[in-house]
Amino acid sequence: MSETPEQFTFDFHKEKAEILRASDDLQIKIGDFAGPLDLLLFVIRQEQANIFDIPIARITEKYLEYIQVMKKLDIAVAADFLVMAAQLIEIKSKMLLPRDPLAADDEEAEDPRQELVDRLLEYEKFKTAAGMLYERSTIEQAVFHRGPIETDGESAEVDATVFDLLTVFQQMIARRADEIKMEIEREEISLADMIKNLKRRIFEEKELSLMRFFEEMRSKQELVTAFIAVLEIVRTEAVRLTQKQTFGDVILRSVTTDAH
Amino acid sequence: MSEAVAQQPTRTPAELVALVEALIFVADEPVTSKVLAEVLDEDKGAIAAAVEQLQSEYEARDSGLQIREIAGGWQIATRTEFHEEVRKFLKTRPSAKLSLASLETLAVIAYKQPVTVPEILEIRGVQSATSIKTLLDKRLIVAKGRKEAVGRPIQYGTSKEFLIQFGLKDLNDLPSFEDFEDLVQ
Amino acid sequence: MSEAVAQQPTRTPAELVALVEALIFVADEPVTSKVLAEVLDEDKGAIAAAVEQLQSEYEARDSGLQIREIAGGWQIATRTEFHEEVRKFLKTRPSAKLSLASLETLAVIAYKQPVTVPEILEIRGVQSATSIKTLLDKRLIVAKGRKEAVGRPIQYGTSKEFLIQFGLKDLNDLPSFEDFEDLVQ
Repeated sequence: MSETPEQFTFDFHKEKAEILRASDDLQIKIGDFAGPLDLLLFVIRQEQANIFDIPIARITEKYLEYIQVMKKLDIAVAADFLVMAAQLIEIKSKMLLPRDPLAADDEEAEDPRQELVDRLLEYEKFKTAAGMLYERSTIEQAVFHRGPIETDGESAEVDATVFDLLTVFQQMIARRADEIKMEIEREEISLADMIKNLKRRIFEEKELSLMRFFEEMRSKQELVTAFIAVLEIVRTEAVRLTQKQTFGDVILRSVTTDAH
Repeated sequence: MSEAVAQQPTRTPAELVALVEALIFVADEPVTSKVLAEVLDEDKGAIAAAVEQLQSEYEARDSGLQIREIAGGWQIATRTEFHEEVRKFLKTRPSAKLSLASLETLAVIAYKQPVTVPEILEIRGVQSATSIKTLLDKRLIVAKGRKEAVGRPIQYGTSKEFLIQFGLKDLNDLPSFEDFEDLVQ
Repeated sequence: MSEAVAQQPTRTPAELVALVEALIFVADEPVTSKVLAEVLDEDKGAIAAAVEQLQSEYEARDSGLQIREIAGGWQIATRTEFHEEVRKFLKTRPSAKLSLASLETLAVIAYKQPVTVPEILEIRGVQSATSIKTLLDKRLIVAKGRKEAVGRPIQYGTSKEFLIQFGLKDLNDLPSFEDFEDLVQ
């Protein structure tokens, strides 16, 4: 830690430790950690353990403790965190196994922790790189540019990526699917159904206000269907149209019932 | 308004000039001395002196830029003598954003090619004539023969230019829905 | 491209410096020496000299602005020291920072590019779909073809926007990955 290269001094774990120290209880959420390796590194630091000689039993216990706290706060602990917990337990149990006495003396038995340590070391480098990016973006946010001026649109080059293309295409397909679904829903009332419906209403209610009937229509398409239905029913059935005053409401009245 | 003398920052005159320059630069319209004085918590006399200093510096070093007084405020602008070069330069600027309509049309053509205008209409639900013209002008799409259907409509597809601009080796490189399935949950 | 010696404009070096300044100023993103050379019909050497001259002039006079090399081009920007005053003036707050997860994913992509989603998972030990989506939305990363492997997964790399937003000349401007080894205690 002595020779920290110039500017990349940002340390997420230190920050986190300070935040934790500031608050009394363990208000930790899964979102506070970028992943299981992040949490594991954090635990190792908190316990001031040597990464090259991890006291696996203690660290596993602490890791599980954190997972428990998270479980209480978050509805579901992400699967990746649980996978890591399982791996830790596996390593722990491997380490409890007695050394194979048949193994050659000179050949030091493979440390069950080795793979995990390698992963942690590799991961920590990326984590440091993330800290560097964080610092860089902070510096960049302190730099300002001249506001945009009008550009002319004749140039050939295009400011878009294939991802934009796909996104737009997806949104378009989704939008069209919605529209088509709505159209289908609307068209569900066919002329035949409309006539049947209208007939039932007239025979049930004896008198039907056309204005009210038309007002019930939910779309232009339905309204047209309704209108045709009225024309059709007047033409084929014993139904009478009456109007009390010019431009007033028109009442549909069944005449067949009267005749019987 | 800014009588808070206690808070008066200790700046050298040179620092104030530099600050004034930075603020005039980032502003999207001419900045008045009054605004500068308030933001920097200086009095208007100091601001006026700084702007004057800045102006004469720009003059003295024959800068390509000038500090202009416009509509009662200060602004950085290119020197008028350079208008020809500036205009020529602006014409070469890329970064022309495609409108959403054009981007949509291009997406349909890219994923459904070869495709006719009525087919594009069918998918987008709106007329796409203007967008198709834009895309043809930008050489992102090309006509690819006619469809053996009523009216024998022209079919469109993407061009080689399209591949170049979108950094694709060939059309198989286009991302598919499956590629992003996990991402778009 | 600009071999038209007959048309070579007769400019003094100082005029060229001024012109370069004007063009960098009007550009809304970093301008390459190549573009400047073409527009001004000068050779790249002359442009490079002019930019260098300009840069040292800005330094020398303690300007509030700076000439920076970003994403392979030149750009005028305010000096970082003034960020507080500038922000106060523009009434802006720092824009939303990337989450820790997104920063990590971006770091993996920056140093391992081109890299696929499973490879990122391998390093980070956690699903990165949401982060990748965020980074794509912010245009910090782009799809870079497919890997010739089972399922031909999409590979990701950083974009020009990444260079701009992180103030990098080019990818070589990133600290080398080995440098981070010293930090791991």
